[in-house]
Formats: sequence, structure tokens, C-alpha cells
Amino acid sequence: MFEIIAGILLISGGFFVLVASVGILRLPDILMRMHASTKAGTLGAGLILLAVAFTYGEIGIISRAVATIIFILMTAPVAAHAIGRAAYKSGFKFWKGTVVDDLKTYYERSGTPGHEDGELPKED
Amino acid sequence: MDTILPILAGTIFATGIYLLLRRSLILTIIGIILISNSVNLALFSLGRLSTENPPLIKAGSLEPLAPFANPLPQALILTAIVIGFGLLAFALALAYRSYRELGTVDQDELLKDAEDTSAAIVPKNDFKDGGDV
Amino acid sequence: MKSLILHTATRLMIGVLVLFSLFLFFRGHDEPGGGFIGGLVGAGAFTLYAIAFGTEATRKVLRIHPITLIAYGLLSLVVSGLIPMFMAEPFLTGKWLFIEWGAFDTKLSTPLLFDIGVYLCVVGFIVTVIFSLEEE
Amino acid sequence: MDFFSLAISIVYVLLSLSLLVSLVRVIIGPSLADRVVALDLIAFVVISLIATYAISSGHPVYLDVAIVLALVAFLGTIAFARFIIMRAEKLRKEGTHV
Amino acid sequence: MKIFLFHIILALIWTAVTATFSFGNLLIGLILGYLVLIVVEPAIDKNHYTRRVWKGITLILFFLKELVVSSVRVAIDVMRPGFHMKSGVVDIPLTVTSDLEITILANMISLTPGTLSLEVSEDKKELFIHAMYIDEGVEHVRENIKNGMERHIMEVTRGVQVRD
Amino acid sequence: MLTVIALIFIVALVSPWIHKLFGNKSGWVLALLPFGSFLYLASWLPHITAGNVVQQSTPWVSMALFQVDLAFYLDGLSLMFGLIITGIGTFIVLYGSGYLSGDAYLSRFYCAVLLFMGSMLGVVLADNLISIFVFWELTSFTSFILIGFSHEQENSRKAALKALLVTGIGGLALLAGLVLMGFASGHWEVSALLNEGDIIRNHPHYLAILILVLAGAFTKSAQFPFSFWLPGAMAAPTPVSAYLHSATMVKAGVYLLARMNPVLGSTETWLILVGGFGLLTLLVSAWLALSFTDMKQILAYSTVMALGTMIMLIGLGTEMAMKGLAVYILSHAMYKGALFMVAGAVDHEAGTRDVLKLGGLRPLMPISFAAAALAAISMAGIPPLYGFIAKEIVYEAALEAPLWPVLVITLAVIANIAIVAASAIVVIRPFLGKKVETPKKAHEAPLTMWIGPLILAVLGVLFGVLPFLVDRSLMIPVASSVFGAPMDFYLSLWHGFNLPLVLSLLTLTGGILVYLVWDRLRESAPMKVYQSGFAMGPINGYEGLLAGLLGLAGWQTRTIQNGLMSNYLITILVTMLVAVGYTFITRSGLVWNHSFENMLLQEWALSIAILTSLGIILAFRNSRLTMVIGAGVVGFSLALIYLMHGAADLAMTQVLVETLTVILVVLVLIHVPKLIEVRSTTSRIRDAVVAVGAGVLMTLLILAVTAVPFDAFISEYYAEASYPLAHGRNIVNVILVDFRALDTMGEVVVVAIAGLAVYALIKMKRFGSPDDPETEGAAPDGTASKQGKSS
Amino acid sequence: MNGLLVLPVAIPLITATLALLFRKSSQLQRWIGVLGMVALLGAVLVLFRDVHNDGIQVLQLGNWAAPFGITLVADMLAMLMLGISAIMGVIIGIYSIFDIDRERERFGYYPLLHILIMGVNGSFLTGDIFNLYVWFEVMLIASFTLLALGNSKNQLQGALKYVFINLFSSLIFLFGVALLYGMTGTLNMADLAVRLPQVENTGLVTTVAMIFLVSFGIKSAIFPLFFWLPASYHTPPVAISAIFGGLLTKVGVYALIRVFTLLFTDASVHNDYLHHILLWVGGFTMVIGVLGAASHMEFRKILSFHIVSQIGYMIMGLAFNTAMGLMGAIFYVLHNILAKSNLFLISGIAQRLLGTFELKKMGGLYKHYPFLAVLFLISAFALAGFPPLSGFWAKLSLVKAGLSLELYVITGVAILVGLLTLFSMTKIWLTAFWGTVPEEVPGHFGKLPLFGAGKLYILVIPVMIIAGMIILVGLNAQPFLELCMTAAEQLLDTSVYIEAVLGPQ
Ligand code: NA
Ligand code: NA
Repeated sequence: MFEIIAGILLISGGFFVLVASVGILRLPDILMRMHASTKAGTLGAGLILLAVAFTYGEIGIISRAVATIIFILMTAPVAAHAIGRAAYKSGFKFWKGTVVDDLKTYYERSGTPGHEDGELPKED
Repeated sequence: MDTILPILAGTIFATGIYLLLRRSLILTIIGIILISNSVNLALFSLGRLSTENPPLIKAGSLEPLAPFANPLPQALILTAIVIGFGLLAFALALAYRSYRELGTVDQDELLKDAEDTSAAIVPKNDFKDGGDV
Repeated sequence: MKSLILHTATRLMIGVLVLFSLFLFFRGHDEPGGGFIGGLVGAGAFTLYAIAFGTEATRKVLRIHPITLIAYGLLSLVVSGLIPMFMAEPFLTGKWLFIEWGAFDTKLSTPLLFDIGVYLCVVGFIVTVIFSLEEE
Repeated sequence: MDFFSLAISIVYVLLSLSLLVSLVRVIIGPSLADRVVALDLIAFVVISLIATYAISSGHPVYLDVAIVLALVAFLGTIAFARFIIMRAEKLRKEGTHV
Repeated sequence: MKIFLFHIILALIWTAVTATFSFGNLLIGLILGYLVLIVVEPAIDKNHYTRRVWKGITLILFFLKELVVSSVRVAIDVMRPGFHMKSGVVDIPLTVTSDLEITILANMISLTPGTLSLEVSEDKKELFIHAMYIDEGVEHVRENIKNGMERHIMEVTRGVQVRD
Repeated sequence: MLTVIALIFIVALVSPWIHKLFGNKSGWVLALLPFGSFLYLASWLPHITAGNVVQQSTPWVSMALFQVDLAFYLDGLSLMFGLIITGIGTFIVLYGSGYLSGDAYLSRFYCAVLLFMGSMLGVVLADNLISIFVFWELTSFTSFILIGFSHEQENSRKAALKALLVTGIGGLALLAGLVLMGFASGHWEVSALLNEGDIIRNHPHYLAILILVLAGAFTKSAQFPFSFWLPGAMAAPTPVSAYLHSATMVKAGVYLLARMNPVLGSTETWLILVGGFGLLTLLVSAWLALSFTDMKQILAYSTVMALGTMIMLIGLGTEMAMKGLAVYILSHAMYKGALFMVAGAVDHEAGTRDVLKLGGLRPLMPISFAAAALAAISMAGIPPLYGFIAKEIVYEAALEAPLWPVLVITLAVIANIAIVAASAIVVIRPFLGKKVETPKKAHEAPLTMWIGPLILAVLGVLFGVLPFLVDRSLMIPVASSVFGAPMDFYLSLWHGFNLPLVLSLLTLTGGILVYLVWDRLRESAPMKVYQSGFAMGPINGYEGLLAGLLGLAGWQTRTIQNGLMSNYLITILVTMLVAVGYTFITRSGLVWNHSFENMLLQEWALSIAILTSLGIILAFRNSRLTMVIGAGVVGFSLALIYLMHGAADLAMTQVLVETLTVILVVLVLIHVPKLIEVRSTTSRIRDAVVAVGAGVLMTLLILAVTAVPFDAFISEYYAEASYPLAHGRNIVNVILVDFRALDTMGEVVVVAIAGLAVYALIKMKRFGSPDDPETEGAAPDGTASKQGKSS
Repeated sequence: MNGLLVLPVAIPLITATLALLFRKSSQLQRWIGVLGMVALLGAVLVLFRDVHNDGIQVLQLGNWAAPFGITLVADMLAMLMLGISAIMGVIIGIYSIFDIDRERERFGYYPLLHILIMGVNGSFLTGDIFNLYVWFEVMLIASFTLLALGNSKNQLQGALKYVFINLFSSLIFLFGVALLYGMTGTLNMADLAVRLPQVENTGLVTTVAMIFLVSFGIKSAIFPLFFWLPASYHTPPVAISAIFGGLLTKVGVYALIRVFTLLFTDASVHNDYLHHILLWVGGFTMVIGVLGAASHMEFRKILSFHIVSQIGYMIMGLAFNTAMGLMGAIFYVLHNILAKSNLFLISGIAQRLLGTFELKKMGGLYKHYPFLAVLFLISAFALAGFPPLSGFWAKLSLVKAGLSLELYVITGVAILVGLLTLFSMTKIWLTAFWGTVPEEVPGHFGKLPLFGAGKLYILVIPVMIIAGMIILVGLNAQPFLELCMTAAEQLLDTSVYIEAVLGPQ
């Protein structure tokens, strides 16, 4: 039983990780891509870690797997926030489906240097 | 895996060497990082590979489960990694400071052998009061 | 970096990182971990803090100059090596003291002292480097 | 081959694919942030691979490596973010921003 | 008081990761937690560490639901050819005030697919998020967050008395 | 004898203090040292005359494979040289005290000249081959200091260097020759070798030994074409040149050949090489003497001529030649010493040594004149002076030359004609004739400066008139020593009417005629050509060689030491590839017995990921951060590979270090602007070829080594001992903190120092003086450095 | 087992640690520095007595029997190297008091110096090839830092080359260690000496030997791998130049001697082939180095190129592979450390007097500072191999060794290079010492006494001590030659070493 649950967790975890990578490959702008990477990546890795917990079923391993998941949940959004904000501030072109940008208004209002439309700077 | 690892090691080494010879010190440093990795990998595969048990002794037993992976190369590589990290930090700081003092990270520009070295080396020592002593 | 989210998350994270680094450090003799690994994770905490809040703030958190940390690390390495010499055994021979206090089963040893030295040096090293590069 | 072994094989396939697909984003970029996002994801793939290996090898001890990676991988990302912001500020100051 | 809680949490994390749930180990965890607190104490903002555990569990369940549901949505969109959604950066007026609350909210937003926290305004009154799906309008996005995530968090962080 | 030499050295070293103590009288005090030594040596004279030798030996280094004794050997030859060295040395010390009176460097002169004397005495007294070389080198060194005495003049320094290099190279050749001689015979003592001449002469290395020894002797004794350093060395103050070039240093070569004659001589090669060089030298230099007007230059070339004569005599090797050699050496030392000292006195008093600017000094400097006249007459070989006897015997020896006697005697006479003229020039021109205004107002030199020349000149008369004073007691032992067998002869002024006498007359007449036409001869075109050919030729050769050497040095330094690190690296890499690759292919051979059969999917994926990342790194060389990301992926993949082979600690470390590396690189890159790669396609291709070669070599080496059977016995021991003995369950950690804790200690020290280093590199103020334009950190493009500082 | 064997490593570490702890106080650091060096010298002397009386001394660290733990081994060669290292330590310790400024002291000069000595000593003592790698790295990081400490333009330029080339060489070394381990499964050098001959593919062992030749060759600056040395050694403060020029390169030579006498022997490699290569390398190194010296006009650059040239002699002695040759090489190493360091130290005094290292701007030292001139002459002519100074015996034994092997060409080259050495030494003498006083000199030139006010004597006394040693070794060569011969004989008979480490075989 546990094996079957673990197997399902594994496969769905792997699936979400793959979705994340396909997402960052396919999605049209950097912020869109980050949605795929942060969420699907977290979910995928989390599921696989859960699979580890289910496979072994020992308290020590479960607690470690859960700890890992907690750590991921703690760190991933911070990283996503940091890189998303950096990408935004350094300027890039939104994809065509973008309908609103309140942050731009806010930055202009507060005089903070922020997003200007345009390509991200060339690589460094 | 015991054929691909030497090939990987060689490829990483080659890439590292190529970067080592670039003009930018930063590329040189990345080259050193890669070479260091390749040598570690070489050491790893030279300790013979095993996909078996880790060299850990489970509670209750006195020896690791055989067959176990060769722990010695692991320890050696660990040592080498940490040493390499220390040296890398130094190299980075050196490149950085050189850039600050010399204004470029271009080897060809800044590594021309220095000629008169006298003035810059020794601080002016005032002999009257015994200088710095 | 000026970001409320990062700042708040960092305050939480460094506790976790330091704790986890101690965990890795203490169990290192029996399971993966040890002085380096623990030290590297511990240093990660201060790295994060330095990136988020800058070095001045981190210095206040750390309170001890990282070079001094390195010095203490070296000192404990030396001491762990010298202890067996006072027992007429070669430098760096492992000496063990098993303490059994019911609930605790603690082993104190020169390899542990040695590993503490490793830990301190690694933390001191990385913090020094981060401080130096960040402050510029 | 039972379901569990099959699941492990499948997950290796999926993760291997993810690894390579993520690398494609590293290659095509176009911006540094895109590549950093890809690297961040690769860290997740690696965590997943390690966890899977902790299952398939029968040695849960490898999970510890995943914990360590989960704890520190984001540090690199944050450093990159810092780089991107500082570079943008610098370019803005010099007025060469495009 | 609040630091004491943090202390307990650290000790518990210790026992969790060492995987030895014994009194001795908890004690070691407390001692180590104490050491950690000595180390990190100046870094800790002392005002924001109360929490309600059972509210927390509710929050977690709510969060997990959100995570799975919207992950599936993202997955579908990723796999489907072409992109038909509308997206943008939306400002969310904040009711939560403390740094910790804001951070937890922002992180949860980031973790749930479809939304990503980008910035908090200087006065901490607005949160700017990138939303993948604003097909139903900006206000809908704001409502979802305020009534879902933010409310749950406030229930945890502020306890019973804040509920209205 | 060791005591004497040691005493000389010690007194030499303390002479500055003695000088301080005695002030003006220091010359007299210090002269006691050579004079005492002279008396000591003279005290052995009866013993030597009786046909005995003296041997003393103190072991210096005494090991199975390495035996060097401070052995001394006193026979006729060494005794005569010793007496000359100490005797004339006595006068030189006195003379120097007058000549350099008041000079700030007088004490340094004492020191150097006494050191030189000790060394010279060592050369002639030493018995051990190695100790001969030791003293030989010491004479080179001390003469270097002496020749460069007037060091603030450029030509003095040049002359000193010239002398040092020429005699130095000879000395080194001599060392090789002596060592070979020792190996060939198994003896390291000259006294022992004297009886083993046949062994050496029949040894396959004979020619090599001979050439090496001759190289030493010829350079020291200024044989043509190595003679050029000697006239240049006249830049030294006169006491120095008088001593070095009349009595001592240049005669070291003569001494050496004379000493070696019984060992190396009496072969045809010896005859041709030694005799030939001597003959060539005496002919060339005699006439060169006439092309100069500086008294010391004239005397210098006449000295070279005399040395040539001595060498030629040694080469001839006959009994008559040996007899001639003995007499000639003694007479030359006396008259040349006297003449040099007088020349110095003239220079000292009148302010110039140019004979064209001198004249009529006789009334002003009567004693000097007397000494000069007597010495010059001796040099010209006019009876009744000792020089006459010497020349007579030389002619006789020439007539008896074993090979081409007619040629030898003809050349000898031609050369001596020039010497007669030279003798006349150095006395008649300065002292006789019309009084000429000199730069300084001339008057007689002080006692210290004329007593030496006068005594030497008078001795020339004394020995000439009464040759028995020295013949039995000294000349016969000397000649016997050189000949290698007992000899017996009498010397007399009058030999009867014979061919040598006729030739002497011919020489004298010719000499006078040449003297009369000297002014025209000197200015004539052939003489100019002759001078530039034979005097300047070797000098130009030397200077050309030196310039060539420096040119070569400069060229090679510019070429290979061009300051470009990438060139240094590529040189190192190519060396490594060639050295290791060639050895591998030729000595070991390739080993290939591997397959990819049992590779798992995820391993393929990791491999592809690594290769792709390497591709990214190479392709994005102009985007450093992308490269860093690529390197990060490589690092993570390696961590996975480690993990999949049972290395959990390693994987953890790799992950952590990789992450921190990325952070550090990024933190640095924030401040450092990027550099667009600009290298030529050629050099890129070259680099790529080298890189690929290195990579292939690494792969093949690993594969070859992994084909060797492996015994993991150490790790098996660790597995057994880890828990029971080291109380640890993580074997890797136990290795790190216990089994191989010293490694870890070193490694931690590396890390600790790296921390300190980075701290110092970033935080430390830069050194540099404010007047150094470079110190403002000016960047080639200005902006770059500003960028760095602004962030 | 001899527990004291760890002291040459432990004492500098303790000293460095203390100096680091008290890094705020210059005064305290200086005292700690000098006392640490003196203590080291004392310990080395005690060990020297043990090795001299009882033969090779061994310490199994951590009490783990060889080849499982790390073994420290002191044979005569190691002892001689340790001895000279300790002596140089004391000398440099004293010299540094005046030569090193407060700023450098504040940033860890003393800890760095002692760690450098620790690395050097560890390299001499270790009996484990991987441990040797670690010591090399310890040495490297300390030397990197000392070289760059001060951050002047020239220092940084020199350091960059030094650092990157040496980093590369270390990695090659590590690769070589890995290959050795892969062939034999062991790292202990005595055990390697036992096991390498058992590897069937002798050619493969020979190939690995070439890797070591390249790696150590870079460290010891042999042709054509030496470029980094003359590009960097003239840039740091003189005390550092001296210890680099004197001691540091010789560690590479030591390592070459060690591996080519212990590991890569007739039994394990194609040794004729290797020694043939070594011979060529030695010859080229001598010539190229000395030509480099001939073409420069900077005091310390000349000295730096000479280092290269003289490494050639040592390599040649090693290539001879006879007792005489090795003895010569070892003696040469010891003598060269003395003479070369002293010349560097003298260059520092000259620079302080004249304000420059450029020979063209120097002069008048003989006139105004005859005592300094004498000290220079002693060192310079010792370097050129003049009797009765120390260098003479080195030259003589190498010449004897070469001629007894009938290797005339290389011996001839060695002899000629000696002359060129003399030439470039006289270049310094003729300009800086005999040359006229340049027009622009610092105001104190000629007025500042070597002894007394100005405290130059702190720099002069170390120079005097070394000069005295050069003379002493020259005049009383026997005991030193005997020690070198003992060392050479121990090197040639590996069984003694093996037995000392591994026990009776
Ligand atoms: Na280790
Ligand atoms: Na280690």
C-alpha cells in the first residue's frame, strides 16, 4: 500500500518537476516562467520527498523528509521574490498578454528607480 | 560509469585549460574551478567506482555493509575541495584587488612584467627615530 | 538588499541554518556531516545575513571578529593535537571520554575538539571573505 | 518489474528530462534572470534526484544531502538577484540603460 | 515570551532532524537552541512570534489545497499550446501590518501558482504581486488574496481576538 | 707552511686596524709580514739545495669519496716562486705605503694585497690538486679587487671584470683538468703525480686534461690571444700592477706549467701547444709593446713577451730550456718589478706615464733613474746583468729546440730586438734628454718607493756578476724540479764566443736601431694595423663575445620571458603534453578495455548535463554569469555523481562549496566589469588544440591506471578500525578527523590563511610612494577603475 | 617512534595562532615571531641529534600504523632541510623586525610567515604523498599572501602569475597523486616504494613520474616551467623575497629529490630515460636562468634568475643519481639557501640606503659601506662557487660527480654557467658597490651608519650571521659534506627508509 502511494507520489512529483522545466522553457516572459519554476518545482520536489517518507515509513526519515519540505517552502518563495523583483527592477519586456502593471505606477509615484520597458541588459 | 567518468574528467579538464588561457582573469579563475573539479573527479574514479553501500556503519554493527564505496578517495577529495575553495577565494580576491589597483582584468594588459619595483615595495622608513622599530 | 520579505525571511532562516549546521556538525562522526559541512552551512547563515542586511549589521550579530574566530579555530586544532602528547602519545591521537549520565550519553574527544577547530575556521574563513567582498 | 520499481524508473526519466530541458533555458536565456531561474530549478531537480536515489539505493541517509541543498541553494539565487539589481543600478547611473 | 516560543520551535526542529524523540535529546535541542539564540538574538525582531498552532494547521491545509489546485492549472497551461491567459502586476492593499505577517503572506502567495510577490511598498500598506491569471479582473485577484490567504494568516498571527 | 699562509690571511684581514694603529708607519710594520715569510722560506734553502723536498699536509676534507688535503710541497721551483712572491711582496707593501700615502683606501690596499700574497703563496706551495685550485681561484678573486682598486673609474672596473672573467674561465677549465687528472691517476697530490707522468700521458683523457690545464695556465699567464686583459689591468695603481704583473699572478700560469711539466710534458702535443703558444705570444707582444707610449703599457706587453718566453721554454722541455726558465723567471721578476715601481714613481711624482710627455727627469729623480737604468739594462739583456745570462741561455735553448730550431731562434731574436728597444724607451725617454714640463712638479720619490726598485736592480747586477750566488743553491733545484730529474750546471756571465753571443749582439744592434726609428715606426700605418689586429683584436673579440652573450640573453628573455601569463601557461602545458604524452605513448601504450554498457539513464542524463554545461561555458565566454551558472550545474551534477557512488559527505561538501563559490564569484563580478575576449583565431585554435590534448591525455591516463588491479586494503582497514578503534560510524569523517587528521589540519590552515589573505588583500592599504605616478590606481581606460570604486 | 617529530610543524602553527590572536600588537607579534623561530630551531636541533645518532626517525600520527595513518619521517635529508629552514626562520624573523612595516604586521605578516615555515617543514617531514600535497598547499597559500601583502602594483602583477601558475601545478600534482593511488591503493611513500615496482606496466609508472617531474618542476622553476619565478620574486618586501628565493623553491627541489630517489627508482620506472631527461632539464635550466640574469639590471631580478639557474645544478646532481651527485645536489641546496637569501637581504639594505633596486641608479656602496661590501662579496662569490666559501664544495662535488660519470658536456656546461654566474654577480658589484655615488641619493646615504643610530644593524646582523655561516661551511666543510653524504646514502638505499616506516619487511 505504502509502496503504491509512494509510487504515485514519485510519478506525480516527477511530473510536476518536468512541468516546471517545460514551463520555464515555454512560458513567454520571465515572471511567467517563475510561476512554473517556483510552484511546480516546489510541489514536485515536495511530492518526491513525501515519497521518501512513505517508502521508509520510519519516524526519523519522515521527519527529515518533512524538514526538507519545510526548508524548501521557506526558501523557494524568498528566492523567487528576490529574483523576480530583481528582474523587474532591471527592466524587461512583458509578454503581450500583460494587462496591468501597478508596480510601475507605484515606483513612478515614489520616485524609486524601477522598471522601464525594454529588454533586459545584455549579459554580464 | 567507469568509462564515462574519465571521459567527463578529461572534458572538464580540457574546458578548464581552454579557459585558463583566456585573457580575462575571471575566465582564468573559472578555468581553475573546472580543472579542480576534473582532478577531483579523476581521483574519484581512480579510487575505483562502486554503486554499492556508503561507507557508513549502521548502528548496531561494527563494519559497513559490504561492498561499500571506497571512503579514502572521498576523504581526499573532500580535503582537496576545501583547499581548492580556499585558494579560489584567494584568487578571486586577488583578481578583484588587481582590478582595483590596475584597472583591468586583462592578463595581457596587466601582467606585463614589472620593471622598477623599488619605490612601491618598501614604505618610507624614517631612520632618525629608528623607523618602524 | 532592501526587501522587507527578504529581511524577515532572513531573520528566520539564519536561526534554522545555524541550528542545522550544529546538527550536521555534531553528528558528523557517525553520519554525513562534520566540521566542514557544518561550518559551511553555518557560514551560509551569515552569508545570507550579510547579503540581506549588509556587513555592519552582520558584524553586530556575530560580535566576534571573524579573524579571531579563525585564530580560535586554529587554537583548538593545536590543542586537540597536543593533548595526547601530554599522555605520551603521538600528536593527533584520538583521546576519548565517555560520559554516561542516564539521559545523556555524551562522548567528549579530541577528534571532536579537532572538528570544532575545523568548524570555527571554516566559518571564520567564509565570513571574512564575505565581509571583505561585501563591504567594498 | 513491480509498480514501485517502474515508478522509480519513470521518475528518473522525468527528472532526467527536466534536467536537460532546464538546461535549454540556461542556453537560450535571454536574460541573466532567466538563466538564474533555470539554475534555481535545476537545484530542485537535483534535490528530487537525490530523494529518488535515497529511495532506489535503499540508503535514506542520502536524504541529508537533499536537506543541505534545499537549505543553501537559494543563497546563490539571492546573490544573483543582488547582482542583477546592482548592475541595473549601475547602468542606470551611467545612463546606458537600454 | 515570543523568543521563548522561537526557542521551543528550534528545539523541536532539533529533535525532528535528529530523529530521536527523547527527553535528553529535547534537552540538547533546548541547549543548542539557546546557543543559537545567543548567536542570532540581535537579529531577531522581538515583536512578532506568537502564533496559534491549530490556526496554523488550517492555514497549511488551505495552502496545500491552493498549491495543488493552481499547480494543476499551471501544468495544464504549460502543456497546452499557446497562451490565452491575461496577466499583470497587481497591488494588494494590506491589512496585515507586521513584517512577519507580510512575509508569510508574500511567501505563501509566491508559493501558490499563479501569483508571485514582487514588492512591498515602503509604508508596508501595499503588496505587489505578479498574477498569471487576471482573466476575471484585478479586483478578483485582490479579493481572493484578501479573503483567502491573508485572512488565514491573520487568524494564526493575531489569535482569536482579531477575528471579526 | 699552512701556518705562514694562514698568518698572512689573518694579518691581511686585520690590516685595516693595524693601519689605524700605526698610521704612517704601517707600511713598515706590515712589510714585516712578507719579509718574515721570506726569511722563513729562505731558511729552507739549504735543505732544498741539498736536494731534499719538504712536504706538509693537513687534512681538510677527508671522506671516502672526497679527499682534500691542505698539502704543501716545497722544492726548488716552489721555493723560488715563494721567495719572489714574499721578497717582492715586501717591497710592494712598502712601495704601496708611499704610493698611496694619504689615500683613503690605503688600508683596503694592504688588506687586498696581503690576501693576494697569501693566495699566491698558496698556489705555489700547494701540493694537493684541489688546494692548488682553491688558491688559484683566490688569486683570481683578490686580483679582481686589486685591479679594480681605482673603482670609481669606469675603465678600472672594466679591466677588473675582464681579468676576472678571463682568468675565471681558465680557472674553471683548470678545475676540470685537475679533477680529471685526479681521476685518471687516482692521485690527488702533485708530489705523487710527479712520478706517475706516464699514467697520465697514456690515459685516454690526456689531451682533454692537457687542454684544460693549458686553458687555465694560458689565461692566467696572458698568453696570446688571452693576453688582452693584462695591459688593461694597468688601470690599477702601480703597486698593484708591479706586483701582479711582474712577480706573481701572471706567473702562476708559468708556475703551473712548470710544475706539471714532469706530469704532462715531454709529448709532442705538449711541445707544439705549449712551445707554440709561447713562441707566438713572445713574438706578437714584444712588438706590441712598441706601439704604446704609456710606460706601464710598454712594460705590460714586455711582460707578456717574457711570459711567452717562459711558456715557450717549458714547451721545449730540454735541459737547457729548464735552466733558462729558472734564470729567466728570477731575472724577469727582479727587473720587471723594479721597472714597474719606477714607472709608478714617475707617474706619482710627475703626474704622467706617457713617455712623450716626459723627459730629463734624471736630475730630479736620480735614485729612481739609477734603478730604472740597471733594470732596463737587465731587461735588454746587456752584460753584466743577470738578464744577459738569462737571454743567453734562452737563445741556447732555442737553438737546441727539438722542433724547427731555426724558426724558434729567429722569432726569439726578432722579439728580443723589440724588447731592447722597449728597455731603451722606458729609461731614456723619461729620464734623459731635454727637461719636459710635467703635470706635477717632479722630485725624488720617498724612500719607501725607491728602496724596492733599487735593491731589485742592484740584485740584478749582483747575480749577473756573481751568478754562483744563486745557481747551485736555487737555480739547479728549480731547473731539476721542472725537468723532473736532477740536473747540474754552472752559470757564468761569459760563455765564450758562440752563436748566442753573436745573436745577442745582433739583438742589441737591432734594438738600438729600432729605438732610433721608434717615433716613426709607432706612427706608421703597418704598426697601427698591427696594434689594432693583435692588441685590439682579442679585446674586440672579448667584447664582441660579451655583447653577443648579452644580446642572446636579452633576446631569450624578451622572447620567452615576455610577461604574458598565457604564454607562460601555454609553454607549461605544451611541455606537460609533450613530456607526459610522449612518455605515455612510447613507454606505456594506450589501454582501452572499457564500455558504456551498464550505464543508467540518470547517469547518461548527468553526463549530458555536464557536457552541455561545458558547452554553455565555452559558448558564453562573453557572459561571465552564464559561465558561472554553467559551472554551477557542473558542480551540482558532480555532486550527484559522487552521491550515486556512495559518497554522501562528498556530495554535501560539493553542493555547499559550489554554492558558496557561485556566491563569491558573483560578489566579485558585481565590481569587476566584463572583458570582451579578444584573441586571434590562431591563438584560439592553438589553445583549443592544447586543451583537447590535455583532456584526452587525462582521460587515457585514468583509463590506463584503472586497468591496473586495485587493492583497497587501506579502506578495508579503515572499515574495520573505524568504529571499534576510532569510535566513529562515518568512516569518511573518521578519516578526516582521526586517521588522516594531519591532512585536515593542513587543509584547515589553508582555509584559515585564505581568510586572512582575502582580508588583507581587500582591506589593506596599498603601498607606494606618493610620487609614484602609478599609485593613483590609474586605469588604462579610467572609467573601469571608477566603476570598480563606485560600487 | 619519536613524538617530537611533529614539533617542526606544530611550533610554527602555535606561533602563528598566537600571533594571530595578538595581531593588534606589533610589539607582541615580533616577540612571538622571533621566539617561535628560536623554539623551532631548538626543536630541530634536538631532532637532528636523534637522527644523527639513531638514524631515521619516524612518527605515526594519531598512533595509526603506516600505511594507514600519516607518517612523519625524518631522514638526514629531511633533517638538513629542516635545519636550514629553521635557521632561515630565525634570520628572517630578526630581519623582519625592521624590514616589515606596521601595516603588514597588522594584516598578518607574522602568522603568514610562520605558516609558510610550517608548510615548508611539513613538506620536508611528511612520508605521505597526499600529505605532501596538503603541505604544498599550505605553503602556497601562505606564500601567495606574503607575495601580495601590500597590494602594490608590482606585487599584484607578480602575484597573479605566481598564483595561477602554481595553482595549476598543484592540481597537476594532485592528479599525479591520484594516479599513484589508483595504481597502488596506497599513499604512504614507503609503501609506494614497495608497491610501485610491483605494477606491471612500468611505462605507466614512468608516465606518472613525468607528471611529478612537470608539477614539481613548476614549483622548483626548472626549464621551461620557471617563468613565474623571475616574474614575481622581486616584488615583495625583501624579507619575503629572501625566504622565497632561498627556501621556497628548494622545497620543489626537495620533492623532486624525494620522489625520484624513493618512488621512481630503477625498480619501478625506466630510470635511464628519466635521468636522461633530468640531465637535459638541468642543463637548460642552468643556461637559460643565467642568461636571464645576464640580461637584467635590477638587483633582485638578477637574483631571481639566478635561482632558476642554480636549480639546474641541483637537478643535475639528482640526475647523476650517484652518492656523489646527490651529495653535491644536497650540499648545493643548503649552500644556495644561505647565499641566495643573504644576497636578497643585502639587496634590501642597499635599497634602504640608496632608495632603489635599479642597478643603474645605484653606486657608492663600497666607498661608504665597505663592511656591507665585504658581506656582499662573501655571498656573491660563494654563489659563484669560489673557494673557500660554501659554494665551492657544492661545485666541486658536482664537477667530480659529473666527471666520474664521464658526463663531460653537462659538466662543462655547469662549469661555464658558473662563470656566467660570476659575471652577473660582478655586474651588481661593479655598479652598486664600485660604481660612483649616483647624483640623486636619499639624504641619509653615506651618513647613516650600519651600526648604531638608525638601527640598520637589525638588518645587518642577520646578514653577518649568514655570511659567517657561509665562511664556516666553506672552511670547515667536512662535517657538512659528511652529513650530505649520509643523506645521499640514505636516499640511495631505500630499504632503510622503508624499514623505518613500515617495519621489517
Ligand atoms: Na584527510
Ligand atoms: Na581533510
